[in-house]
Amino acid sequence: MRAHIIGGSVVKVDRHFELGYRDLAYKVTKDCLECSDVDYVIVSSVLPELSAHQLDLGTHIVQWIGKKVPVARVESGESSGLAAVELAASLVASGAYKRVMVVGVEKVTEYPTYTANYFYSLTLDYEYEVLRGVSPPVYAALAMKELIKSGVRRDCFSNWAIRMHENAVSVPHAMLKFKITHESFKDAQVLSDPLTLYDSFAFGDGAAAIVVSSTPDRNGSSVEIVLSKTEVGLPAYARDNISDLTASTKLLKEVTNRFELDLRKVAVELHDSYTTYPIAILRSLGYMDDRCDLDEFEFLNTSGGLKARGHPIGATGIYQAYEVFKVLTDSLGGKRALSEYGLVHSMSGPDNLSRVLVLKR
Amino acid sequence: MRAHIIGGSVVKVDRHFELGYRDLAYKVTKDCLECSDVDYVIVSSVLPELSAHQLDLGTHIVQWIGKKVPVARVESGESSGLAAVELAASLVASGAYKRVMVVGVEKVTEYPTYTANYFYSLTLDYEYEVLRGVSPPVYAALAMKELIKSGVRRDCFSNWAIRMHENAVSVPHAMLKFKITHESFKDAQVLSDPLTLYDSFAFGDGAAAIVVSSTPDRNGSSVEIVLSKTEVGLPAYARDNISDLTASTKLLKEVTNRFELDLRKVAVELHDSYTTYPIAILRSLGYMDDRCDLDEFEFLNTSGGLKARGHPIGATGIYQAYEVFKVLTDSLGGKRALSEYGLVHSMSGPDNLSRVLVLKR
Amino acid sequence: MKLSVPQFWRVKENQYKLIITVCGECGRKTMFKRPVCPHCGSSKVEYVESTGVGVLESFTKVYYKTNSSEDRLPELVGVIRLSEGVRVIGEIVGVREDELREDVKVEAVLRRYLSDDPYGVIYYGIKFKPVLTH
Amino acid sequence: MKLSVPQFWRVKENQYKLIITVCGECGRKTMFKRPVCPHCGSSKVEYVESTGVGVLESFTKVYYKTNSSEDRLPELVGVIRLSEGVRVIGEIVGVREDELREDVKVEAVLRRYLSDDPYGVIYYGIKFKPVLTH
Ligand SMILES: [Zn+2]
Ligand SMILES: [Zn+2]
Repeated sequence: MRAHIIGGSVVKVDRHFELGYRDLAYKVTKDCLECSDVDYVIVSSVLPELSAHQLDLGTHIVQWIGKKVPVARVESGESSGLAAVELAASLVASGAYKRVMVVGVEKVTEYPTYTANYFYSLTLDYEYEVLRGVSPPVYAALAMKELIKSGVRRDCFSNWAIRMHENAVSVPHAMLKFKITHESFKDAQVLSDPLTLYDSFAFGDGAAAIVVSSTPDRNGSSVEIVLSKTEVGLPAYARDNISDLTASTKLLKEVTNRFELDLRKVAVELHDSYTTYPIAILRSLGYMDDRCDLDEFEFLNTSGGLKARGHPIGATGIYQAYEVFKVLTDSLGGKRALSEYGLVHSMSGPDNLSRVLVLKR
Repeated sequence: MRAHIIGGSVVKVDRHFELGYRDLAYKVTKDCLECSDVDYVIVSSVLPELSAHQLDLGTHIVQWIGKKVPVARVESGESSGLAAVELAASLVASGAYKRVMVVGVEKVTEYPTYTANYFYSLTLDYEYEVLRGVSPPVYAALAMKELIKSGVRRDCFSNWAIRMHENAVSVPHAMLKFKITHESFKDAQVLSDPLTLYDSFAFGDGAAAIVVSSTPDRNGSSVEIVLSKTEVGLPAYARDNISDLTASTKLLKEVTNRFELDLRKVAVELHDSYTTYPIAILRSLGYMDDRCDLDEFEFLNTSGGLKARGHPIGATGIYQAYEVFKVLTDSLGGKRALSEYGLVHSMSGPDNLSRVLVLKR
Repeated sequence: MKLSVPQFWRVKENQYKLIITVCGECGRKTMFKRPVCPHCGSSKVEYVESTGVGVLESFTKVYYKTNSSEDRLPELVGVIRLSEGVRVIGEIVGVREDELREDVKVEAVLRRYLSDDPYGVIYYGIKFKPVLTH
Repeated sequence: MKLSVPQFWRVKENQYKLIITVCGECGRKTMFKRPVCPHCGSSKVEYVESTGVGVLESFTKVYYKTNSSEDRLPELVGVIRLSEGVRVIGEIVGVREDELREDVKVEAVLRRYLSDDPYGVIYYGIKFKPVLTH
């Protein structure tokens, strides 16, 4: 596609009590050199009306940060970020605009955690899931139980979390920059058994910006958006197995085949809201044996993933795109991929809808 | 642009107590022939999280109505609909997709009117306007007072409302299909003096769908999306005059000049949330003398406008686009324009941000 | 968060009963009365009401605290295979959490879902309880 | 709708005081402490606190009922030209609605904006009242 990521910036995922939606958006765009000269803004954000009583956040952001260019806000649950990137890419590929800034921004710490949990649960079907006592960790727990019954060891999921925390230690913008061990899981708070807090993403406020341009950067430090693809899954209750993440698996199989990519080698950010999901996906794709060894994966969630970098819902996809861009063109947490391609994977709920972005150096 | 509106469908704007977001979306797409074969869906909706506790509405809609294609939801306050149409046009113009269905859907009658009023007020700046007692009719009233001070007669605004009700009588999907007179204003409920309920848009649930295609319809019954343009205005409190709708005026001046259009002749749908605004705009553009005669305008808000067709917030822009498409290619309320061009105008709040869409037969 | 009366009223058939959508095209059954088969996209669908009897295939004890669940944690949420062959997710009630086992027979019962605190409407819907077998 | 404490806390300076942003580029003044001049986009801005005295340029009597305004309708909302030259919108209090006139002198006072019903925090901010001149 005639669309390139030429730059961007991120704010540390954290409890930013002192910064609101507009402050975070201002902070991240001020620090982004390429953001100074854009002709369209897409804001990716999921919770502004629930957590900040604000509709039309896009307009209020451009007025506040002084970018008097067209703006639209995109919300597609947890996959909002990649939806925004796709729309930005089409705006420049169509020839209508030259440089689109995509800003992901989210406040999740405005209210007590149980309220943030409630807001997050509304990504599920309110009428037929939430009202019946189903919340995101319930599906992640039931899927984990299925996988355990089919032979996956509980340790397997812990491996994922341990690796994510390890990765995050050297990533400046990651939220949880400390290591954990298998021991940590022993006393971990249970969310929905057997799923614990250590199997869950970290909730933090955040803002990330990238600039999508119709032309590559002159210095070669840009990546092309080669493909953006989406699949709709079945509601989890309508599947034969809750752990069948068919949309994600189909997408990743398709792009790895088409571009001849090995997930052990390329820069990839997988959507790991709960440890269950990346393990289920890598297993379906044939990357997992019973040992669930992750050592061979060189650039797998270099950021620490949703698990340890954190999951500022509507901003997460923009963080992921920025991170793969950095790993491919510069470095992130001291790592630089030599591979040509990079992948970003995002998922709404338990694979209700999934998106994949293919980036090329 | 290589983007054409080739068809669509609308539901009557009304109190649809028996239909939720998904039901309305299903109803409108079922009745739309061209909607059967699309490869992307954009949902334009402003209130799902506030009025129906639902995030990621786009995904839940495509799962429910059985369209397993990529989806994204757009929210840009009252201008959401035109933002969605612009993004749809860029998706097909970029070559990435062939046929994008844009569905505008809104439920405003889930709660008592004062709650709907509160939700609607959140399109303004919550922190610096809503918390200070400012709501949309306050600005419309203050702007009306300014215009009256500058010489516009109170009757002038009533003229607009009377004409809109007249237009709506013969439009099947309009909400308020009855005539009003200058007498009606005498006992009208005051919202914010001198602004009355008769100066305000009608609040109704609604759903509208259009199909944006990379190729025109074979039978010639399609319109090209020639241009989509956006301007950001100043917050109303920061203007010299609240009635200075500089973004809207600039856009409309630009497109009427560029395409040599006379608003008295072409099919145009103006954003008339309150009677103040279209009068202010037409006055700035030089179309209004002191008599405020609207008789010369042949295809001005043929639908009855937000005033009488109704204003299902996130769906309104799609209704407008559908209506201009119908007036240009077929007929609406028995009227068919012979002009080549048609215009749609949409505004977030009191000209916080405005958009214009130019359609060509 | 206040619930809207019209919203609940609209979906009450699916909350008070276990309606199954049966596809006339692909033959698959899916939970809830819905206009389109989510498996194949066909709108050639018919509806069957479940007897409400089934087997508990799996369950989880939920400690995840949300606004709406504050008072009743831990909750038991399970996957039930109804006798009509279709699966449904629901809360399991009427059993001590340490006594619940997989593969027990369960039946649908009407229980409270949510109430509009503190003076509001109470919404009821289907939950499941183990059937006692002596 | 419950207010969030951090959200109000963050903007309290702009609610308790009348801070004006003065642009170092275009020279224009705009209400509220903000990082960028909305007129020209410059971030070369400075802040001035208003004395809180001004003239009521225009006002409207508001009957529009929203969740947050239920108890106090009609409200008077006006446009005030502060002595520093900048305009601000605010509620007018301390005057009978039929006695309020344009062009009266007003001054800023601290009043209740909203409270988290029924037991919540109360949020205060600037409103305006006519200055009595004998
Ligand atoms: Zn089927
Ligand atoms: Zn300036």
